[in-house]
Order: sequence, then structure tokens, then C-alpha cells
Amino acid sequence: MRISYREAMRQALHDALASDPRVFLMGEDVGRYGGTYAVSKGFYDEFGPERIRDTPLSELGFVGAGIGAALGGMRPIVEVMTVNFSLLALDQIVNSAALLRHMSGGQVSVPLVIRMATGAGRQLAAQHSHSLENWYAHIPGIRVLAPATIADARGMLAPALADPDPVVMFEHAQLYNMEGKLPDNWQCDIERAAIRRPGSQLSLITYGGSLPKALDAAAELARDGIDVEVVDLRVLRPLDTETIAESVSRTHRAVIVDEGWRSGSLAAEVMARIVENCFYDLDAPPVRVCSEEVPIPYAKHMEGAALPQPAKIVAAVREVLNV
Amino acid sequence: MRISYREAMRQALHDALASDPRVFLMGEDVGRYGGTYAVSKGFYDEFGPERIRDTPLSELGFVGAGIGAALGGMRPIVEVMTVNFSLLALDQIVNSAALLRHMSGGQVSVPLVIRMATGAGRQLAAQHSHSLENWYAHIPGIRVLAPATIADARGMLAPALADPDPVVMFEHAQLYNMEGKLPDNWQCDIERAAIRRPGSQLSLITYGGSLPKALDAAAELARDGIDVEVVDLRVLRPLDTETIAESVSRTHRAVIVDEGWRSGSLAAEVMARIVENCFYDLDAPPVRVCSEEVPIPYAKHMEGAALPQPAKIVAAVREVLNV
Amino acid sequence: MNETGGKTKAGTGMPVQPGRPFAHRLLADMLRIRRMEEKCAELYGAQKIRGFLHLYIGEEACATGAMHALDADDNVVATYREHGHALLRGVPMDAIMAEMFGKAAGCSRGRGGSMHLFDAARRFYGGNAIVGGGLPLAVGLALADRMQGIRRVTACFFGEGAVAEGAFHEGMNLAALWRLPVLFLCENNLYAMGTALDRSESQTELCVKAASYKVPTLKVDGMDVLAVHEATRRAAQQVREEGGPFFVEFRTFRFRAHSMFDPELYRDKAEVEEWKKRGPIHSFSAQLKAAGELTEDGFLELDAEAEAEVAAAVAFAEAAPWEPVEDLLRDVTTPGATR
Amino acid sequence: MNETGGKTKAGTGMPVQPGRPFAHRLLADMLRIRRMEEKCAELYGAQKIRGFLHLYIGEEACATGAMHALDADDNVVATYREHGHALLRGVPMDAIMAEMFGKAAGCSRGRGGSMHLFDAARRFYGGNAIVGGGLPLAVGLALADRMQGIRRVTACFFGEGAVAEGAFHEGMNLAALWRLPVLFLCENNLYAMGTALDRSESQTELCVKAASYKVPTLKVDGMDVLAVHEATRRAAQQVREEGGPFFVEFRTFRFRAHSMFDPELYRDKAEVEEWKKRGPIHSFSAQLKAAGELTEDGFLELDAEAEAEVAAAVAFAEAAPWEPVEDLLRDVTTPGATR
Ligand SMILES: Cc1ncc(C[n+]2csc(CCOP(=O)(O)OP(=O)(O)O)c2C)c(N)n1
Ligand SMILES: Cc1ncc(C[n+]2csc(CCOP(=O)(O)OP(=O)(O)O)c2C)c(N)n1
Ligand SMILES: [Mg+2]
Ligand SMILES: [Mg+2]
Repeated sequence: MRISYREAMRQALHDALASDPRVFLMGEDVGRYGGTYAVSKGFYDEFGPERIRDTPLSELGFVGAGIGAALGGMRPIVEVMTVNFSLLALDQIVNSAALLRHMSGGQVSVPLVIRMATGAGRQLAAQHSHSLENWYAHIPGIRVLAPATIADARGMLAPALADPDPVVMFEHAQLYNMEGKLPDNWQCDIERAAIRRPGSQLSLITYGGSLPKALDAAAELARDGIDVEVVDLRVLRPLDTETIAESVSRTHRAVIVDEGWRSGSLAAEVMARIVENCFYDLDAPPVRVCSEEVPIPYAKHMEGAALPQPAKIVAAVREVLNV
Repeated sequence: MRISYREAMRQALHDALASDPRVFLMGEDVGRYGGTYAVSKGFYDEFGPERIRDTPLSELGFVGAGIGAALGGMRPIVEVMTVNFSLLALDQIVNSAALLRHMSGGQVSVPLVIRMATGAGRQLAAQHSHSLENWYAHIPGIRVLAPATIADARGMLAPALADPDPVVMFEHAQLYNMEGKLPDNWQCDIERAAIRRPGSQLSLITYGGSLPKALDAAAELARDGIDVEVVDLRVLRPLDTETIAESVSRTHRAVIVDEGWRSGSLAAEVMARIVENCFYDLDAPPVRVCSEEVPIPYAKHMEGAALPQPAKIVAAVREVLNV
Repeated sequence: MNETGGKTKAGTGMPVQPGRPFAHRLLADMLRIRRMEEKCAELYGAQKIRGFLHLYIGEEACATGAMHALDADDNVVATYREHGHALLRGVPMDAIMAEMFGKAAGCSRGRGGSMHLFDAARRFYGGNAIVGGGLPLAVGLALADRMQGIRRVTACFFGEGAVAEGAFHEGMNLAALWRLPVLFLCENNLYAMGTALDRSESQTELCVKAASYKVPTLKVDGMDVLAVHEATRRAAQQVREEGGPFFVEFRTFRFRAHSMFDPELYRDKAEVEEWKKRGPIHSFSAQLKAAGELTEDGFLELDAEAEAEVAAAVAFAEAAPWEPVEDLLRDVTTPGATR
Repeated sequence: MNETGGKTKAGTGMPVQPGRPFAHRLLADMLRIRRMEEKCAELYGAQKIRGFLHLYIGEEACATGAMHALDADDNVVATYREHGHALLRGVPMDAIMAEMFGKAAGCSRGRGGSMHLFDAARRFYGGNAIVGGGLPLAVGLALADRMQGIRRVTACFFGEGAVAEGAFHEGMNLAALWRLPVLFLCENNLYAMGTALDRSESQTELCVKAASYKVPTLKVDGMDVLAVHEATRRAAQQVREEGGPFFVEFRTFRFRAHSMFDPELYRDKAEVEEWKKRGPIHSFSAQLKAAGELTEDGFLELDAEAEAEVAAAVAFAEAAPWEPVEDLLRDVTTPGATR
């Protein structure tokens, strides 16, 4: 069955709402409006305003309320419209959601899922184009997911909700319209990275909105006889070091693609893990393809130049392989 | 002259306030209370309530007001009591301060200095012990400084204020009581890292509150005849890659010490830079000594175990040197 | 009706129209916004304009009445729905249109687009796409003026949706506590995206909320350009004379969708139609005609001028060059700075 | 005076005192807090307790009056100045003292310290060191109850300093808009660290602010334990019956410095002395004596009991073992979870 990423996410949400009365969806315009990205269209009528709860523009308040509701026995799914606005809610996410369990000596859990759209590429300019996955991946006490395929969009929510601790899910806004076949076994293991394309010469490691670009680059390289493996991190915290290390120690080379700004990126962390785990297996230094260190501009050609692109990935792979 | 880090910072602030009427200090309890860390003690009486402006508990509001005041021709120094509370102000720091110049096509600058205490070590528990330097160092458009010596505490503020763009200064709370000689040439170049102890066998790269620990470790190692170089990054954005690379390509080995949590740490970025710039000079994989991935606990022994310590640094150096 | 609104002309960016009555200038400006935005919608369809585009159609009386009540060197802070504000602040339509096209001749070099129109020389501090984000900035601009002894008003526009944000609360309190010359101008169009005001605020009388900070308030029909002008004028005068803030609520309505992606599931067509009857251009020109102050020909002339200005702006934007990709990193920081 | 305040006893954690009049129990509880904190201050000097320590001395009537008005299974959210709240919610003094020592037997395993006392079984959701951070949590707890059909009050304590935070505004609005059973209890001790209320709020009548969200309010003398109790009881009852929020302001005063680092430069000794004359323990026992409801011996007995409880708690904390360092990573996430 061919469906869109949006539809896959919608089905996952629908399942969750239909199967567990403790689950509810809360956020700006999730209800009457139908969801900013139309993911929750129709839910308001089906599940009602209590369970599809439109919130005022109060990111700090309603994310905090989600944490409180999780403490109180519910299984909230809080949608922060985009990561850009989540900056307003970071205090609650870090200082409450992530810390409460350890700080209370293990007395409480915060079974909360926070979904947010992320990323650039739609000419929304600087304030609407952040990729701050590595900020979140830095915080102990939360799990960070980045579904990048139809199957993961379908399969990640259930285990995220089953996790007794806070989970942040990043949905790249560029992916919603992506279509593909939903495989039968879309169930997802939120511990492990996934190898999306096996290969032998180099490990192309990425996540989220950059996965399609990496796959495009790999396809192009394949046409020139260059065989790269594409690793989709998909679980950004805790990182699946094992899969990364296994792949790189097999291919001996790595390129990391990350839409975050280069300095302080998740790509740096992946590089560090590679160095820590398979330094002596490396035939060449790993290379990163990240966003340029610039607020993302509006103009299409400038935005394009600021972001990772298949051509840049191909060039980086060729550089590492020296071909 | 022996003075404390607190006193050095106080003198720097005093200079700035006395020499430029556009400069003012704003934040919670900077005035009547005398500053949470007593850095601005006496200023309220000397400069008055307009220029030593106590604010309500409104981090988002008064940081935003600092940005506006900078746009309006002032040179505000905004004190966010500690980095922990800066989470409430991140939207303004990122979405306004950092982006405004580029996003407006270069029409405006935001000459703002934001000071905040950072770090753990005083048993203040999870919500008061964050080290989020790498979050800030990830953001284009701002400069990030970490004075770790008496001289830098004295010397960094003036160039920070001279910078037409936003500067974030992290003052590790453990350093305020540190005493030392104020050298005559405390003027500071906020472009460059500083080599605090030259050495030949390994580059020990660190910043902020970890510098004294690294120096202690280096001293202990020296007693065993192991000669390490200590590099103080001090400018966390833009990172001085050149000094890092020069040092490591000379010593061929590196240990990075960072009080941030390991995953997604600034230490990872330093490792990435090393790999990108002097991979072939490395005799061994660089190693990081970071905070354990746990909210910082209150109990002294547990807090101590969570943070980088001289003993852990010594062990890491020995591991890399295999001695 | 005040024929000498001319004091504010330098700030309004209108083509010089010395001989024109004030009312005609108001009408002309509303038409300029309307025609410009209708063209933008069309150009969006043609993919010349991309990203988010938030039209102000239906709300023109607010920016028009308000801007004409400000002085040329007052500060203005706006939102992502700010085409009209930028235009009436004096940003040339050419530069606005070029910005929407993403061209280097745009008022933000093509980097900001629709949501981030800037003009530092005219003290127009943007286009802010973070709801509520402008309020603290406005407080700071006013603080800077006060500390420098400059008697200037900082006008801060925002939608009623912003009232739920902590930034509103912190900003109002700071402005009131420190008695800063901020003119808070709330464009209450009853919806924040798909969320009606009564589904967002326990207290829907926004003036009551503002008054709880001891900020003086006025509530006015935002479809009536003269009422908006008069309220803003009075409020600005009080801010200028007394130094403290003021809050004005304009009751208005957007006739179009929130953005180009909005299917408008959350409101009835009937509600929109009802409001359209009170359209600010329509009603103001009818009023002027009834009073014998405007003829149909007069109206058509103003409209034709607006259309001509739009056509010229589009031509300018079409012809303007792109920013070279090599300039991508330019102005991340300030050139000549230490870094 | 209500002899049957006993309904709340299970929640107060008091040693069982069935025969005691309610007034004596209130007095006893204030004494327990006072003696415990005096000892904490001493232990801080002896470096047995470290980190921040925020004493509640002078404000005991607030927690005491309020906690006795809550049901045992109500939710409580507090601040970093929460020793008294934890104690009267039923957290054993042993566990509180052990927490302050950083011992594994502490109510948060020694990880939280003074600012993060937790007791999930007693629905005491902490000790929060982020000013204003508790309000959104309280809103969420109340929302969970409402959605699950549980008739329970969530009491949320916070200082007047928190009122300036966006979190206050967003929290109040959400609670009022959604009509959630949150009892907002503002301990207005007139200072937030060194910042007096009138240097922090343009409107210092906090009930006016709360009312602007259409939340009903009560303002009460926070030095009068009976007044606090009565106000909280009434407010809690209304919340329970009508479902919506309520805001109560306690006017109180802290007699000690903000924390152990505060040199108290910002206020006169005279102001403190003036307030001390109205000390809640002192004035309540004087009142009871005047009414013939308490003898000096009776007072001394209660005090001796408190002292004995404190001594036992200190002994317990002293003897308690440390958490093994190997357990550092325990409970960062929930064991048995998928990760
Ligand atoms: C902090 C933040 N949250 C969410 C959004 C997404 N968003 C953009 S406009 C908007 C509605 C704002 O409504 P209002 O303030 O009434 O202004 P209007 O669009 O009606 O002019 C929302 C929710 C945003 N831009 N910023
Ligand atoms: C968000 C935040 N900002 C600043 C601080 C530092 N701080 C701790 S307590 C305090 C004063 C709070 O005053 P108030 O709310 O009146 O409570 P009180 O201490 O008087 O009980 C401040 C500024 C903090 N903990 N959290
Ligand atoms: Mg609106
Ligand atoms: Mg207080």
C-alpha cells in the first residue's frame, strides 16, 4: 500500500488514540484547524475536544501541562507546532520532563511524547527553519526519535508511547508529502539505527530530512560504481553506537550528513563515536556535510546553498574515497 | 596584585560602566541585592537604578528587552542569573539576537553582552547545575566566551562590548572565589584560544570551570614525568581551530575535558575538528572526559562522581599515552 | 477630519500627495495595501513568491489608521503579517515586492521574505515570525530611548493570539513597571490560525487583561480607519506626554485564510461574509461618498494609482538580480567587527 | 475552631494526635517546621547540609493552615522553599532530614537535596527550583484528574516573585480557560531574593492580576494560621465543587535571609523586626493562651515534642548510609523500559 508520511503518522496517532483512553493529543491547532500539517485532520470530530485539545499560544504552559498530565496518569502526546517554537518550552522539557525521574530518586516517570516538525527547505526563512536535534540529543532523561521513512512514521509512535520516559519525536516538515509503500512489518525498534541501503565502500550516516538526500546521493554514486552504505540513525538519543561502529569498521570510511549547523552538530557526536570506537579501522578521516553556519535565508537559491544537498554529499563521498 | 575572579569581573564591569554611558547592567538582583554572586556589589549606589537595573523574574522579557535596547543604541549587559534560567530566554537569544542581522540583510546589529553563571560543583542539584555551552556554541550569529582565568575575567568584557554582535559569556560559578595574580597585560583577544601550559606529549583541551582541574591533572602528571599541554579554548564560538590543530599536530594526542554531558558535547565538536584537521598526525584516538549522562545529583559524592575530576583526567591521559 | 495629518507623512512612505485631503490619503493607503496583497496572492499561485504568506486583507484600516498617527521617527515592531505596516512605514513597494521574490534588492536582501521585512533607516524593526516575540524587543527599544533622553514612541503590533504567550505578560509588565513609551497595538482579528479567541483566553476582553498591568487602554473598531487613527493618535499622544505605555485593541477580521496552506475548516463562510460587508475600504469609501467627499471617479483614480504602483513594483522585482550565492555567509556577523 | 480537621490528618503526616484539639495541632505543626528548620540552619553551619537552603521561618502559618485544609489525596506542587510543605504533607521528618544530608534514605534518595523533596506516594510533586516552573505542572496534574474523572484538588504553592514569569500567565490562563481544579496558593512574602514586590510588578495587588483571568481570589493574612486555614478550606471547597481554579494570596514574610548566601542588603532590619512581632507561632500561641485554650506548659510540651522529633530525624540522617556511587546512573530512565 502506497501512503504518505503524513498518512502514516496519522494512522499511528489514530491507533494510539483509539486503543488507549489515557492517550490524548494537545497542541496549537491540532483540533479545529486539523493540524498545521494536516496530520490530525478529522480527529477533532472523531475523538472530541477533550482528547484533541487545541491550546492557546502558550508553548511553555501546555508542554508543562503535558508533563503534569503524564505525572497524573495520562499518556499525553503534545504537539509543538515546530521545533522553532519549542525554544519557548525548553525549560519545561529540560528542567522538568528530563530531570524529574532521577532528581526524585526514581519516584516518578514522565510518560510523555512530544512531537514537533523540524527542518528547513520550504523557504520559511531563519526563524522557521531550525534543526536543533542535537540540543535535544544532549539531554539525559529523554529519548529522541527522528522517523525518516513511511514505516517509521507508522511504527515509532507506539513504542514511544510505551516508553515510560519522555520521548521527543522530530518530523521533518519536508517529509510529510513523501509517498512510499508501507511495508507489512512497520513495527519499529526504537533502540536501533537502521541500515537503509547496504554498501561496502563507505558509511553514509544520517537521519530525518537528510535521509532521502543521502539515498539520492547513494543512488547517483552507485551509477558510477561507488557502493555506499546508508545508515539512518533514527534514534538520536540514545545513539546506537553499535550499529554505527559495526558499519564503519566494515567500510572503513564515513560521511555524516546532518541538517544541523556544523559546529556543535549531531554529526560531531557521530564523528566522536566513530573515533572512540573504530579509530584504527578508519582509512580516512570522516567528513561531515552539515548546514552552513548561517541563519537559513528565504530565497530559494540561498536556502538551497545553506543546506546539505545530494551534490554536496556526493562530493564529500568522493573526497573521502579519493575518487 | 592578587585578586579574585569575582573582583576581576567586577573591575571589568566597573570600567565598562564608567567609560561608556551607553553601557548598563540589567538582570535579576544585580542592584539592591548586590548581584547573586556579589559581582556587582556597590554598583547600585554608584551608578543608580537606571544603569544597574533590577528586573522582575522575567527572563524572556528582560533578555528580549536587552536585545531591543541594543537595537536602540545602547550597549546592554544582561545578566541571566544562571544558565539554568536562560532556558526561558532562549527564544529571544536564538530567534532574535542571533538571527536579526542576517535575516534583515545586514541592516541591524545587536551589540549585546549576556553574562551567565554556569556549571555544577556546589551541590545545587539537577536544575541548578547545567553546562549548556555547546547549545550556545551551535548558534550562528553569536559569540560565546568562557573566561577561566583571572586575566580573562578582567579582560574579556571590553572586547565583548566592542563586538557589534551578541556575545554570551559563561562564568563558571566555581571560579568566582578563585584567587590569583592579575597580570599587567590582561587585555584579551577574543578570537584565540590560549595555551595555559605548554607541553609536548598530549594536548589537554578544555575551557571554563574545567581548566583548573585540567591544570591540576597536568601538574600531577608532570610529577610523574608526563608532559602535557593545556589548551584553554576560552572562545567557544567561533572555535579557534587553528590553535587546537597546531597543538595536536605537535603532540599527536588529545584529551578533551568538558563539563557538558558527553553526548552532543562541545568536546565532540573539538574531536571533530581534530579529526578534520589533523587526523594523520594522531598517534591515538582522542578521548573525552565529560560529565556522566545524568542529571547532576545533590549528594556531594554523587555530584563529584558525575563531573570531570582531575583523577579522571589523569586516567584518560594515561590511557591515551598508554603509560 | 484632520487635513494636517501631514506631520506624519514622512513616516508613511506615501507618494507625496500634498494636495490631497487626509481622508483620501487614508483611502489610498488602504488601497495600496489591498492591491499589493492581492497581487502577492496571485504571485504565490504563480510560485514567484514562496514560503509563508500571511495576507492582511480585511485588516487594512488598522495599519493605515495607526501609521498615520505615528511620527516619522517612532519605532515600529510588527509581526509576520506586516506587509501593510512596512509599506505605510515608508518601505518602498519595490523593495517589499523584491523581498517577497527573494531578490537582493528586497528590503531584507531577499533573506527574510514575507515574514521578515526590515527597514532600519525607517526604524521598522521587522517582521517577526515568533508570535509574541516582538513585545520584549519593543520594551527594549523604548528603554533605549528613555535612557538616551529621546522622546519617541515605540509602536508594537501583534495579534490577539500573542496575548496567551508569556512574552505578552512579561513585556506588558516591564513596560508598565518601568513606565516605558510603548504603544501596544493589538490587532484582534478573532482568530489565531484556527483558534478563536474564546478558545484561547479565559478573559476575552483584552483591555481588561492589559489594564491588570495598570496600562491604560482603548478598544476601537478596527474596520473603521478614522476610529483607528483617532484612538492611536490619542494613545500615542499620551505615551509621548506621560512616558508610560498604552494598549489599544483593534477589533478586526482577516478575510482570507491564515496563510496559503490554511483550508479554513474552523470558521463558517457566513461569518466571513458578514465581516466582509464591513470591509474597511468599501465602508470608508461609501462613507466619504455619502458625505460628498469622494466621487466614484476619485475612487477609481486612487485605485488606478495603487494598481500602477503594484505593477511597477512587480516589474522591479522581476527584473531585480538575485543575491550571489557567494554572499551566503555575509552578515551573519557584522563586518569590520573583531571577528 | 474545627475539631474535626482530622479528615485531613492522613495527609498531614503528623504523629497521630487523636486527642488533641485542632488548634494545638496547627501550633504543633508550625513548631515542627520551625524547629526542623532552625536545626537545618545549624547543620548548614556545620556543613552537614550543603547547596542552597531556603528557610521558611516566619511563613509557617501558610503551609500549616493550607495543608490542613487539603485532602490526603490532593496533589501538591511546591517550590524550593518547601521543607514545611513536605513535612505537613506527611513526608517523615527522617526522610526530609536524610535528604538534606544527601543520604540514600532521603525522600529523593539524596539526589534532590533541600530544593527537591519528593514523595510520589503522598502526591507531593516536589520541590521545584525553577521559579514559576510548578504552575504548568499543576495545570497538567489537574487536567489528568479531570480527564480521568477524579475529583481532586491540585494545590500549587509559589512565591510572589513567580507572578512576573510567563509561566504564571500561561498557567493561570490554561487553568481558567479549561476550568481545571487548581488551587493557586501564592505565598507573598514581599521579596523575591532582594527584589521587593513593587519593584517587580506594576500591579502589586496580586488578586487583581489573578482576577484578570476570571479566576476567583481571596487575600488573607499569611501570619494568621486560622485565617490561612479558613481561606484555603473555602477555596479548596469551591474548586472541588465547581471544578475551576482559585487563587489565594497569603501575605507573609520571611524572617531569615533568602538563602544562606544572602547578606540581606536590600531591606532594613527594622522592617524584619516589625514583622517578627507578628510571628505566626508567637501570635497564635498568645491568642490561644488569651482564650484559655493553651497553657505555657502545653506550649512547652508541643515544643519539646517537636524538638524530640527533630533530634530523632537528625540521628536518623546521621546514621543513614550514602547512596553507592555505582548507582549514579540509576533512574535516569525508568528501569524495565524498552531502553
Ligand atoms: C511562538 C509561536 N508559536 C506558534 C507559531 C505559529 N503561528 C504562526 S501565526 C499563528 C497565529 C497567530 O495568531 P495572532 O497572534 O492572532 O495573529 P494573526 O495571525 O491572527 O494576525 C501561529 C499559531 C508561531 N509563529 N510562533
Ligand atoms: C526561573 C528562575 N529565575 C531565577 C531563579 C533564582 N531565584 C531563586 S529564588 C528567587 C526568588 C523567588 O522569589 P519568590 O517567588 O517571591 O519566592 P520566595 O523565595 O520569596 O519564597 C530567584 C530569583 C530561579 N530559581 N528560577
Ligand atoms: Mg489573530
Ligand atoms: Mg517572595
